[in-house]
Order: sequence, then structure tokens, then C-alpha cells
Amino acid sequence: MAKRQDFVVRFAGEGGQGVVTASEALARIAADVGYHALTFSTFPSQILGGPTWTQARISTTPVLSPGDSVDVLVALNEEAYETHKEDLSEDGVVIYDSSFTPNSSGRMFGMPFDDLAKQAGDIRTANMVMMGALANLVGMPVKFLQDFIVNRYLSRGQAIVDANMKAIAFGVERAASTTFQIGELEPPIKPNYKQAMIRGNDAISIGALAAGLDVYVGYPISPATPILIYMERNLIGSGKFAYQSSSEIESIAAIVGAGYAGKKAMTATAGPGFTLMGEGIGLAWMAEIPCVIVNVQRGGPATGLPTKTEQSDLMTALTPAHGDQLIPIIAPGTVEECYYGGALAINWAERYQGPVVLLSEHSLAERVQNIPKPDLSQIVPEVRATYQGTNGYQRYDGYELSPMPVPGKPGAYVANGSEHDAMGDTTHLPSRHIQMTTRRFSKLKLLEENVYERENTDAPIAVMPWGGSKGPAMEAYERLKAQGTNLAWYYSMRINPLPPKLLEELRKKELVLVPELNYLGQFASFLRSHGVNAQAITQYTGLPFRPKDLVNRIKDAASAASRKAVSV
Amino acid sequence: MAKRQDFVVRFAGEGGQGVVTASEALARIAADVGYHALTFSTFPSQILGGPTWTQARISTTPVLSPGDSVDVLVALNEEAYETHKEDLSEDGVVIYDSSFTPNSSGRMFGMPFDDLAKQAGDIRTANMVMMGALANLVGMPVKFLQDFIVNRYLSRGQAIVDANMKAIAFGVERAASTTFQIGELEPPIKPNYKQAMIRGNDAISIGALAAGLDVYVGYPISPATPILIYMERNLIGSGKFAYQSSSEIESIAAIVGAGYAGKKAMTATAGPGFTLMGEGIGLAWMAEIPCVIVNVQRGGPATGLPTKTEQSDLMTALTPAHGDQLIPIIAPGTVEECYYGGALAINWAERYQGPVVLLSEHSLAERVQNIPKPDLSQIVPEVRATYQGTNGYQRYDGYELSPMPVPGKPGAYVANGSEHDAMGDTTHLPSRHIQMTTRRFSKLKLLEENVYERENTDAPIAVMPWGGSKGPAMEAYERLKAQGTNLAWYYSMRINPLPPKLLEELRKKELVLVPELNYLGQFASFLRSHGVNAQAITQYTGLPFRPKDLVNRIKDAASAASRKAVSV
Amino acid sequence: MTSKNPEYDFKWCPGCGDFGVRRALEFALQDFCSYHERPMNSNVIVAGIGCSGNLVHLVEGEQPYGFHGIHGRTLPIAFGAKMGRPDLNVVVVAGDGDFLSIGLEHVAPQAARNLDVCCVIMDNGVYGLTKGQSSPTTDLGVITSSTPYGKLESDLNPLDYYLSIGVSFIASGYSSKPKDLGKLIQAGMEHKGFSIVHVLSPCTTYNDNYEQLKGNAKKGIEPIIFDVPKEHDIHDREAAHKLVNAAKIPIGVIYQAQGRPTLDQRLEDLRGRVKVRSVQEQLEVFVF
Amino acid sequence: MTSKNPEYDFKWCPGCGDFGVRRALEFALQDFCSYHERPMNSNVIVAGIGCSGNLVHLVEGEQPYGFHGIHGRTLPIAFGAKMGRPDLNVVVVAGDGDFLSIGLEHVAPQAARNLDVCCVIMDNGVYGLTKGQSSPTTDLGVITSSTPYGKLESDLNPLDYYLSIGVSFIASGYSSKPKDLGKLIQAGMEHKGFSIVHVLSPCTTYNDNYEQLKGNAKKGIEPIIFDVPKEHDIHDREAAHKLVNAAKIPIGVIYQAQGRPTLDQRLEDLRGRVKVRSVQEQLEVFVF
Ligand SMILES: Cc1ncc(C[n+]2csc(CCOP(=O)(O)OP(=O)(O)O)c2C)c(N)n1
Ligand SMILES: Cc1ncc(C[n+]2csc(CCOP(=O)(O)OP(=O)(O)O)c2C)c(N)n1
Ligand code: SF4
Ligand code: SF4
Ligand SMILES: [Mg+2]
Ligand SMILES: [Mg+2]
Repeated sequence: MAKRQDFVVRFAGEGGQGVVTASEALARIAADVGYHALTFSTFPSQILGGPTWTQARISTTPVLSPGDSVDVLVALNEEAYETHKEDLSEDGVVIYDSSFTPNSSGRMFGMPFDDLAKQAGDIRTANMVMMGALANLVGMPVKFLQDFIVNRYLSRGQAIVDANMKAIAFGVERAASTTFQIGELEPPIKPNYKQAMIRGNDAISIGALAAGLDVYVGYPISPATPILIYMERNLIGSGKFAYQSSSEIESIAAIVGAGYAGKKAMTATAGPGFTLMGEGIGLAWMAEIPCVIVNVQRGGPATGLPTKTEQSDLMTALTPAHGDQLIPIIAPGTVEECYYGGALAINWAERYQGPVVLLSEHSLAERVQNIPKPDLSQIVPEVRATYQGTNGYQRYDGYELSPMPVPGKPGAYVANGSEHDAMGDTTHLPSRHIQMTTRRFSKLKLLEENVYERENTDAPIAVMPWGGSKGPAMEAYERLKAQGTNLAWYYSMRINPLPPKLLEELRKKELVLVPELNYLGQFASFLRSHGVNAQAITQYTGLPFRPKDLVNRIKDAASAASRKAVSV
Repeated sequence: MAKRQDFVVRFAGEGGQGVVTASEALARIAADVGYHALTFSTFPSQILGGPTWTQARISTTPVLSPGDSVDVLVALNEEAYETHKEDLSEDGVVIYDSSFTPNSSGRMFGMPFDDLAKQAGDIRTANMVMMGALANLVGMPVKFLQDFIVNRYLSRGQAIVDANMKAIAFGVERAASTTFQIGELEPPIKPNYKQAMIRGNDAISIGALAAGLDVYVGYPISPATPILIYMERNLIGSGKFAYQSSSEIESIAAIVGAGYAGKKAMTATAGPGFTLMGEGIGLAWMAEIPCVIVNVQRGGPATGLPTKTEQSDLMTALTPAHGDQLIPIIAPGTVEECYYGGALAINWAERYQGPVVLLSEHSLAERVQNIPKPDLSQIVPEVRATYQGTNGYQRYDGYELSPMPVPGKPGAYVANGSEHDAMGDTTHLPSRHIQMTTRRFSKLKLLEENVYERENTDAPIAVMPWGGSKGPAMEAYERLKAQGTNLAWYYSMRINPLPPKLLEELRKKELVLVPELNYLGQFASFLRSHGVNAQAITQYTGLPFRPKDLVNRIKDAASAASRKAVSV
Repeated sequence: MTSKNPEYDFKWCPGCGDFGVRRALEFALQDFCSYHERPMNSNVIVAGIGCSGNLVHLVEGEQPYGFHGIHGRTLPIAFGAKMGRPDLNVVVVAGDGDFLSIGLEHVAPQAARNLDVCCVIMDNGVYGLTKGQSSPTTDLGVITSSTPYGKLESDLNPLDYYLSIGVSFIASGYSSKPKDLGKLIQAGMEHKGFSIVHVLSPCTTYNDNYEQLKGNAKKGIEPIIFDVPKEHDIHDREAAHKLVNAAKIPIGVIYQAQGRPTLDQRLEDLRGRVKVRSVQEQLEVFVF
Repeated sequence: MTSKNPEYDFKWCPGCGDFGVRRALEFALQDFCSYHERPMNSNVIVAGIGCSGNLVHLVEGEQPYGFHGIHGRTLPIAFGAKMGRPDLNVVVVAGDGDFLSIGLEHVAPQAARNLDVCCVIMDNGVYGLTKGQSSPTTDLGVITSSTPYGKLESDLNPLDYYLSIGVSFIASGYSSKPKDLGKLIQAGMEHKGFSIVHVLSPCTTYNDNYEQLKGNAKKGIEPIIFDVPKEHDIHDREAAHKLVNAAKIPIGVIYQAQGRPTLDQRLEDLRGRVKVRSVQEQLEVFVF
């Protein structure tokens, strides 16, 4: 039998049982030895306790989705077992805590994690008991685990190292005594480049900082809070400012104020906060003030599903406020793109002098993944065109972008949210409204960049996911390709403006299938309004797509379309 | 020469010179004698003074647009003359105040309005001096004016009546001494039904009241303030409540609270306030609470153009908040539809248990027009389905609408803006999010009504305006028809959900031309996302379309499309 | 609206002050209903977003109506519900973040209107639900997840704030004495007008200040709360002003205004003064 | 930013109090700039939406920067501008509706932060620009276009409000004495911290109360304003509390806190305490 390319381990229990640490540790260990790893978690909305599960997918090649099913389920209590057993793959194995006895049998065995940890000398090593058992089940050399322990804990004393070693041994022993195996994992191909193990939210933060962020103002909200916390801790140098606001309305107005004053400014929020920011975003568009709004999407509408993932804020992000506008949007699809997207958003805002929305989502925000170490040298922070003259300047002159005066220097004007003349004074002249509207939209051209992914472009039917659905869609696409299905692949994290050449290509397709996590098929609808025959493949469960579901749904949609094409 | 069917008189001067009263008086007089009349005004945003103009269009048949040009310009100062002279029709006449001398000559004559009024015995009769002159120019019998004066002023004493009579005589005299005429107006065909002379905003208010409105909470903003003022004055009976809020965020949450408590509740605002209401509207959608939000559109974005007209809030109105939703929208196109639309909005909200947006706009809000007296008996106030059982009821059960419990009666539940289970408790179960999302969207079906206008439906190219552009588009359509152009006509004030049969028809069209007052072509884009080959004819000047411009643009667009069709 | 619902997926942490507040509210509602012989379903609880707001799902026994909406908007929702239906007893439950940060704008207008609603505020000096950021009542210099180097702004004195904007009934409570607290809440409900019962309700996970509140004689920690002195005249605004500016936090009724009509009373009075026109009559104004 | 711009289409009504406020602000800006030898373009005026906010377009002479944004958001815009650029002198100009109704939520947080911004509030007791609706400072019972049967809620006492939330400099001014008012505004700009100069600036069109303010001896009308007594100690918070709760309205400096650091000073202090890591160093944390 061929060796496995990847496996998924899910840890399920109560919040507070170390479930999150377990999967992150597993991911970290796997990455350390050269595998590719990616975690996925959903939390209950309660603070302590509550049913919690997280998983790690370990693979020999880079993967971008949580996968289809679970190969090893570590169930810390009966409820966890009952909830998750149906997600097990065919040859999946359950390791359960001996505190309960599952009411069925099969490929499963129990272990007293805590007892064994205590025997090993430290109750906190229960994790490593699991890890040992896992290593045995998937045929991962125990040496990797042991090296990890030494690296991590030696500084805290030999006793801790020893306890962990013992814990691992107990785990290995118990698993070895069963006959189960889930298939040996191929050995890792250790990447020859430097790597970082990072969460989507942190990647956005660092990307923005790499592009020169000066000011951050945000209000706590799941799943965007980690960006606030990152900034509060790190954005503190001279000329820098990070602050928790009293509301999202304050956040957006504050970054508009900072952007006006010459600073690169950003906020991050989730749906409810984003909606509250609408008026301020409209102001930034109208008064032509650079600023970046990160919306880490969660399930909506209203307070919605704060700890679940969804891609249902696109329509609102395009026109968050009344009046004519179409806000530039970047939607990263991977943790790596969170970094580059964060930087690009800052650059776009400076370049076109207006608000830019970065649409991330819960599943990316909380995902820990090893990626090539972000390349700081690839980010060229753009510097806004500023007025350098000595006076008499008309800030809003003409039908295109013009340099922006900076308070404290010559060029005083009124940044104005009412329609205005060239110096920023309020006016209602039709000719001015025409000029300024044209001017505001003309600037979007500066953001048209023909950067996107394309593959097998001759196929009449294309798959084009957006945002966090990229991973599962790509995996589905690869499988369909392997099955011989003729499909084109397109992907762009630039959502608005879309790369013009991409749009041209899409318009020529018979059908463009858009997997997206919402009810309305929001991106597909946006594409249709651009003259693309797009059709959404939707899901609204609060969870990411599973590649295997997408395989089926893409296949069905594609063949329905072909049948229709024939019968016409 | 055939007699004229209509004429347009524009009064232009400084705010405070009675310009608004003049055109409304003219409209009222004309309507009194059996003509159809419609005013149009734009105000400066300053409070007193400032260049102001308003006009009245008088016609023998009902008209719905301000027309193309000006037949008589009454210019009260030089600036007014200079600004408006280019809008004069070919045989148009200028009456100017003798306080200045125009720097050109032509069909024009001066009169000392104030002096003549003083001579007539009352400076306030300057209006009637103009009216007398006008009557003479357009060949309208002076008797009508005299009757109007007697009706209006007799109760205030004979002296006032006499002064007005004299003023009219002075006006007639002076105009008669010129050789100008703009063509005699056909005599009126007095409608045999009762009429009302009413402004769009008042029509909305009365429509909503006719449908049983209980609670109104609003914050002042142009051009929606008159609805607040109407309600404060009139919605005061037992069980009724009208109040000025401290902000739009308070307004929306308050009407959601009232709707929850069993009341028919409404607010009115303009773009900036509407954007601020986004989160509250999303809450009403999520928690399934009936309420109505009137958005009287003005120029946007941001503070925009508070005293100008535009139709640029459609996209925001469809998805005012994050998350999946598509808010029902009614957009009245005439003053009459303001009345019926206001009532329908209340009914829709009760019927589907959720928020409904009524999209009016500045030009309708401020328009005074004579319409058939609104028929109260045509409005059947819908009564929300309420829970009548005695207990154990699950408010959010099932995939479709269910009766709503009313506080104070059995059926206690939690109205919840977080995703919830059947009793309204917060939950994150995927199955619940699927059920509730389906449920929320399924209710839109209850609003699908096949009520719309259609004409010449066999033509491959259709014209389909929306909202306040209905009037100019209809006039353009009629002219094109008269010219023999083969075009279909569609119109619906139901914007979302669109009448299903209408959509079916539109999908079959080669091209649907959508005149709309915005840059993006928002409704056309919405139609394209529904699979209709729609193309917008846009204008973004803050002013309504002129029928003659539309005639040309529709003709051009239609023939470009036909050429393309041929060349393919 | 019952802790036993298996689909409902939130629980307070062990020891959370909000348990006591819930108990107190249950006492208050029950006593209020039996005293006035009104059904439990004539009460509406409007809840904020936060750990505190989850109270609305956790009331035991006979169920009041509830509304769990969006962050910071309890008061305007309560405003609409109450003015639409003055017969209902409307109670707001919210946290310090919900009520005094994002929702702050809504407090003064209701005080000015003297809206007849009772607010029960659970002040734990922190944002609990979002895991420990600073709130308006967090002290200057305190380290939280969002103030890693210490909070840079002063704390708001909520009781002083309520007093200055004219809230007509103000009480200060403590979550660990549900019976006493229940009485304060009941008094707030009985009060005709806008009442706030501001409760110190510790967050054991992110800001466990039980010891500071109650004191610990052994460790030599003085309690920072004290009972409102018996002789305090609750109708004396200046005395109340002194009380809320004392070095420690008073527990009890701080202030009650006398003779101020509520908004619904003023509205009722207006109805007596003004002629109501039917829609038909209104329409006639425009007919010619 | 000049009354002579032909495209600019707004004018105050004759007699509007805002003319005087504009004049006073011009005095203050000029004196402030010449005293500190800083250019006029280092001042930023953040304006609210209302007749009052139009001040930003009407400043004569050398031009400061301006921001005329959206209704109610002057303070958060000023907050971002000031904290991004502490070297700028940031001045807020807004009306009673803009600042105390829709914008009310933003005042207390800036007081808590002691943001170094000076606010000039033009209180005319009415919404001028939207043509005469009631505002938070309109008295109970007053008839306006939105309160046809009399206002049903009490008025807010702005000075008391500012005091209770800890605004560190509070002055009360009157538009008809631009020289005096200019001095108050200048003092507010000089104050290190959050300062509010609350100006009685009558609306001749919708709420002409000049006579009540100044009094009219002939008609036997007593003025409702009085000068802050010479002996008033502006650093005494309790004395200030008495002053703002007096039967009439004091004109002058009401209160100034001493020794309270501003937010930018606290931030500067923090920078001294904490090690700043470069982005490169931050990234290394994640590298393995
Ligand atoms: C508009 C909006 N912003 C932010 C949030 C996220 N959020 C939920 S609860 C909360 C703060 C809760 O603090 P508090 O009101 O003190 O309640 P506690 O949890 O401490 O009881 C925040 C910021 C949200 N749900 N909606
Ligand atoms: C979000 C929003 N709501 C409402 C308005 C309408 N509006 C403009 S100015 C104003 C009130 C102005 O009152 P005030 O601040 O007292 O200024 P004044 O005109 O009296 O100087 C209102 C309600 C708006 N522009 N934006
Ligand atoms: S986090 Fe704090 S406030 Fe929230 S439930 Fe836990 S103890 Fe209570
Ligand atoms: S309406 Fe009042 S506040 Fe506005 S400009 Fe006129 S006088 Fe001044
Ligand atoms: Mg709290
Ligand atoms: Mg005002």
C-alpha cells in the first residue's frame, strides 16, 4: 500500500482541557520536522469550558484546507465522541479518555490521559501522552517528538523534559498495544526555505506593519480582536499609535482623521462593527482619505455567529454606505495572502487615496499554518503623493488623483464630506458633482493590476473561488483534474477592482462556478453584474467547505451546464 | 396654431422672496380650475436667502416630470436671470424685476413687483402681480385667479381681497402691454374625481397612517424631516407614539423595539442616517421584526448634496448590513405612489415580519402635485399573524413564516440577533443556521406580487426606469412612441422582490434600458445579477432627468444595440 | 430562556458575579409580579451583548419575554418597546462595556425623557465576552489584554455620571447578595421613571476583584464598598453627589427624584390637550 | 475657507451668533500662532454638520486646515488627527445637536483620555441647519417644529455634564463678545488636555434668545447670564459644581484640572518604558 500523504487529527473535549494547545503543538512539531501543517478550530462562544474542538492537518505537501474527514479523533469526553464520530474517515481511529466508555466499538481504544501524565510526573503532560499515541498510529518517528521537547523545555529544567519523555513513551506504548494503524505517513520533504508558523490575524498585522502602518484604532470583536491586541503590543514606536476605541464608529472616524493628518491608518473589525463603520467609510471615499478597514468575517447577519466562519459581507463591503461608491476590496485566501494582502491594502489606500477593505474570515484568522517566511523585502511601502508646493493649491482639482496636502505644511484646504469644489468648500453645482464623482471613480483605475492565478484556461467551464474558500476549492480542483475533468481555474485576492484581464477571460467562459460560504452567492452575483455567467456553489453552515463535497458539487454543476449547452 | 398642452413657469430669486409660495400658488390655482400641476424646487442649503428657484408645470393632462425647459422665467434679480436664462425654451419669455436691467434683450420685460404690490395696497401681493402677468402670457382666464383670491382670503377681510385683485390687474396690464405670448393654453378638462394637492413626503405619511402606523421615531435630516414633523403633529392618539430621537441609531433600534412589542413602526431618514441604521435593519431581518425604514434619497456619498435629488442608495438599501440578507424595497415613482407605497411598506413589513425599505427621493419629497384623492378604502391594513395559543410555543420553528408572539400574552421567547434555535436561544449549530437562513429568505416569497406596468411588450428592447425617474422616462417613452420607435415599457415600484412575471419578461428582452440618477447604474446592475441584459442610462448632477435628454439617450442606446445585433 | 436547553451554547464561568444578578432579577420579577398581580409574560428583558446579556437566556422558572439584540442598543430597543406598550414592565440588562462604552450615547436621552424603564448594569470592569479588554470602568494603569502596558485613560464614575444627567432613580448593588440586590432591582422597577441599578458583578476569569470588594481582614485588605448610611436622604441630590464622590463605593439606593413625570405620563397629558384627527380628517386638508 | 468663494453656497442668517464665534476663533488662532511662532497651517479645524460647522469655510485671512465630515463625529476625527500628529493644534467646532445629541457618545471617552484638543461648541438650543427642531439644550415645554405641543424631555446642563465626566478645562462663553470669547478659546488651546468652550450663540431665525441672555432693563427682563465671579477658584471642582448648578448661566472659565497628563504625554511615557521591536524582529517570533 502506498504511504499516506496526509492525515487529520481532531481533538475534542471541553474548553480548558488543552484541546487548542494540543493541535497547535502537533502542527508545530510536524512543521518542525518538515511537514506542512494547518490547524482549524471552532470555539464555543462561552469563555471557559463548553464543547470545543480543534484539529490539525499534517501533510507532505502544502495544503490549504482542513480536509474532508478525521483520521484520528481524540475524544476527551463522551459528548465529544458522539458529536464527532460521524466525521471519521473509513479507516479512522478513535482515542478516547478512559473516563468514559463509548457505546459502540470498532477502531478505537481508551487511555487515561491524566493518570498517565501523573504517572509521568506532571499532569500537564497529558498532551504528550496523546502525541505519543498519535505518532505511533501514523508512523511518525518518535524522535521528532523528543527533539521538540528538548528544544522547548530544556531551559525549564530536566525534570520537565523527563516527564514529557515519559508521557510520550506511555502514549506510544498504549497505541502500539492495539492493532490499529491509519497508514504510514510519507517522510517529510523538509522545505529548503525559512518558514514561519503563524495565524492569519497575525499575518495581517505584520503585513500592514511591513507596509508602514502608523496608526491603529480598533474596538474588540471576535474574530478580529487579536489584531487589536497585536497592535496594542507592537505599534508603539515614535510617531506610532495603537488604541482601543469606545466603538467602531469612533474607530473609523479616528483612522480617517489620522489618514487626513498624513498617517497610514487601519482598523479591524467583524461584520457588526463593519456595518457601523459604513458612514465613516463613505466619508473617506468622499473626502479622499487613505485608510484600511479589515473585516474578519464571521457568520451573520446581526450578532450572528461570532465564532463561525462565513463569507457573507461582500455586498456590504462593496457599498457600505449610501451614495455612489465601490470600495476597493482585497480578500486573502490563505495565511500567506493574509500577510501580502495586509501590506497591499495599506499600499492601495495610499496609492488611490481612499478607503480599502481587507476581507478576511474566521477560518483564516484562527488558522495556524507554516508558510514560507514572509519576505519583508517584497513589500515596497508606497508613499502617498503629497503636495510639495508653497501655496494656492486646489486639493480637489481635476478629474483624477492629485497630490494630497499634509496639515502643518502649505496647501491648507477643507477635507469635505459634502460635495465640494476644488478647494474643498461645499457646493451643489451639478458640474462639480459630475467632476468629483468622475474623479473618485477614476482613481480605481490605479488599482487595476493583472495579478491572478489561472490554469487550464482553454476549458469552457471555470472554477473561481474567493477568499478563504480558495483552499478547499483548490483541493477539489486538483482532485477533479486528476479524475480528468476539464476545468479552468481562476483565483484573485483582488476582488475590486478585479484584474481587467481576468474579467476579460471570465466573460468568455460558458460558466464560472464560484464556491462561496454564503446564501446569496454574493461574489457570483457581483460577477454576473459584470457580465460574467457566474453561478455560485454556496454553503451556510458556519463551517468551511469540505473538498469532497466541492468535488461533487462542481462536477454536478459542470455536467448540468454541459447538458444544457447540448440540449439548446 | 394648435393650442399648448402645457407650460413651465420658473420663479428664481433669493430665498425669502416668496419664490416657493409663488410656484405653489400657481400650481394650486391651476389645479383648482382643472389643470394638472406639479412643482419642482431646489433649495440652497443655507437657511435664509441664497439663490433659490422653484417652478410649476401646468398641463391639460397628468404629467410626471418637471419638463424640459422653461416657458416663463420670473427672475427676481440679475444672478437669477443669468443662471436660468439658458433653460428658456425657444419662445420663452422672461419677466424680470425692474430692480435690474438684463444685459441682453429679446422676449423679456421688466416689472417693479414690490412697487406695484405697494400701490395695490399690500407689499405681500407681489406674488399676485406676477400671477396676473403670467395669466396674461399663457392665456389663462383671470377669473380663475380672482375666484382663488376670494376663496382664500375673504375670511381675512375685504381689504386683503381688494389688494390682491388690484395686484392681479396690474400684472395683467403690464403683460398685455407687451406683444409677447407663449401660445394659448388649451382649456382645462376638469377631472370628475376628487383631488388632493399634496407633497410626496406628506403622501408617504398619510399612506403609512392609513395602513395603521402606531409608532414613529425619527431624527431630523433633509429631505426626510417633513415626515418627522408630520408625525409629531398627527400621530398622537391613544396607543400612538411619535418622537424625535437623539440619532438614527436610536431611531432604528426604537422602531425594532416597538415592532417587537406588537406595534406597526416606522422611521424616515436620508442616506447618512440610513447608513447608520444598517446594523439595526440587519437585526430586524435576523430577529424577524416588522418595521419600515423610509429613505428619502439625496445626493451622496457622505454628507453629499443634502438638497439635491439622486437615486444612489439602492445597493446599500438591498444589503444595509453584513451577512446574508436582501431587504424588501419599494420605490415610489410618483406622488400618488408615495401614498400607496407608504401603505404597502407597512403591510409588507407585517406580512413577512421583517424590515421594509421605502426608497423615495428629494424630487418626489418636495414635489407638490394634484393627484386623485387617495382612496383610503383601497388600503387594507394587514394584521400580523400573532400567536394565539396558550404556551409552549416555539417562535422560530420551521422553514417558513410563523405567528409572532406578543409581549404580555403567552408565548414568551427571546427575539435574538444572534443565530438561534426555535425558542430564540443562541446556538451555533450548523443545522440551525441552515434552517434559519432558509426561513428568513423563504419569507420574501410572501411579497412576490405580479403588479407592474407593461406596454408594447413584443418589442425586443425595453425601457424600465425606477423610482422618481419614472416621470421623465414615461414622458420620453411617449414621445418616442409618437415618433414610431418600437420600445417596450416596464415599470414596478416593487424593487425587491421584483414581480416574478416581470422578471421573466425582462429576461427575454434583448436589452433593458434603465434610466437612473446615479453613477454606477445600480438598478441595472441589480437586474444583470438577476440575469437580465440591462444597461443603465445614468445622470449624476443632483437634478432629475429632462425628458428631451432621455429621448436622445434612449434612442442612441437602442440603435447602438440594434446595430450590434445586426453586425453579430 | 432555560439553562437546560441543549442547543443553547453559552455558560458563565464558575463564580461569575452574573449568577447572583440573575438570581436577584428572578426574585425581583417574581415579587413584582405577585405584588401587582401581573403575569410574568408582561415583563420584557432587553439584553446587551456580553457575558452579562446572556442572563436573558438563563432566567429560571416562569418566562418573561426577552430581546437579545446587538451590542450597545438595549436602551433604544427598550425605548421603542416601552413607548409602544407602556403596559409592559421593561428591564434592561447589560454590561459596563455595552452600556457605558458603545452604548453610552443612549443613557442621557433616556434620563432627559425619564423613560419608565429599569436598567440592571453588570459592571465587572472588563469586557468579559471578548476575553478581557479594558472597559470604561477599568482603572487607569490596569493591564488587560488590550492595555498591555497599562490603561492610559481614567475610569468613568458611573454613579456620578447618572446623577449629573438626571437619572431619576440610582442604586448601587453587589452581586454577591442576591436578596439585597433583588430588593434594589424591585425598587427600580417600582420607581416611576428612569432607574439604574448599577451592580458590581466580578468577572472571575479576567478581573477577579471579590477580595477588594469584600475586603480580607486576614490580609489586611479593607473592603472598597460600604453600605449607604441609614441617615442618607435619597431625595437630596447634593447629598447623593457627595456620596458618589466618596473614596469608596456606596451600596444601596443613592438617589430618587420626586415628582418628575415619566415620558408616557407627559404623552398622556399631551393627548388630553390636543385634538386627535383621524386619517380621513388629515387627508381632507389636502383635498380641494 | 473664504467667504468670497462664489461656488460655496452657504451663508449664516443676519444676526446669527456664529458670526461672533468665527471672529473670536480668528482672534484666538492668530494670537495663538503669533505667541507660539507657529504657522497658521499647523492648525486643524474639525467641524460638525450644522450651521455652526460652516464656520470652517468662513475663516478669514490666513487659512488653517479644515475637516468638514459627517454629523456628530468631530471628536473621533480630531482624536485620530491629534494622536497621529500631536504637533498639530486641533480645534473642534460644532453645534449643540452635533456635539450633544448624535455625537454625545464621543465626549466622555475624550475626557477620560484627556485628549489635547480644544472644542468650541455653538449652543443655540436648536437644530438650525435642519430648520428648527429641538436639541438636547432646548428647554422642557418649548415648541419647535418637531415638538409642536411642547418638548417632552428636560434639557441637558452641558457644563455640569462636562464637569462630571472629567473634562479638564471648561469655559462658558457668549458669542456677542468676540474679544472676550477669543480669550477663552485661546485659553482652551493653551490648556494641555481636553478643553471645551461652550458658547451661547443665538439662532436669530429659530431661537432668538438675545434678549433673555443679555436682559432688557426697559422690559424688566433680567439677563440669564452672569460673569464668573472674580473670587471663583477655577481649580476647585466642588466650587465649579456649584457654579454650573446655579440658577443662571455663568460666563468665563469654570474649571481647570491641574497636573493631569494628556493622552499623548502618557503615550510618550509608555514609549520610554517599553522596548520597541522592528517589524523584522516581530516576524522572527514566528520563524522556526
Ligand atoms: C458592534 C459590535 N461591536 C463589538 C462586538 C463584540 N463584543 C461582544 S460583547 C463585547 C463587550 C462586552 O463587554 P461588557 O458589556 O462589559 O459585557 P461582559 O461580557 O463584561 O459582561 C464586545 C465588544 C459586538 N458584538 N458588536
Ligand atoms: C447622520 C446625519 N443625521 C442627520 C443629519 C442632518 N443634520 C444636519 S445638521 C443637523 C443638526 C444641526 O444642529 P446643531 O448641531 O445644533 O447645529 P446648528 O445648525 O444649530 O448650528 C442635522 C440633524 C446629517 N447630516 N447626518
Ligand atoms: S468571562 Fe468573566 S464575565 Fe464572562 S462568564 Fe466568565 S467570569 Fe463571567
Ligand atoms: S438658522 Fe440660526 S443658526 Fe442657522 S444660520 Fe440662521 S441664525 Fe444661524
Ligand atoms: Mg463587562
Ligand atoms: Mg444648534
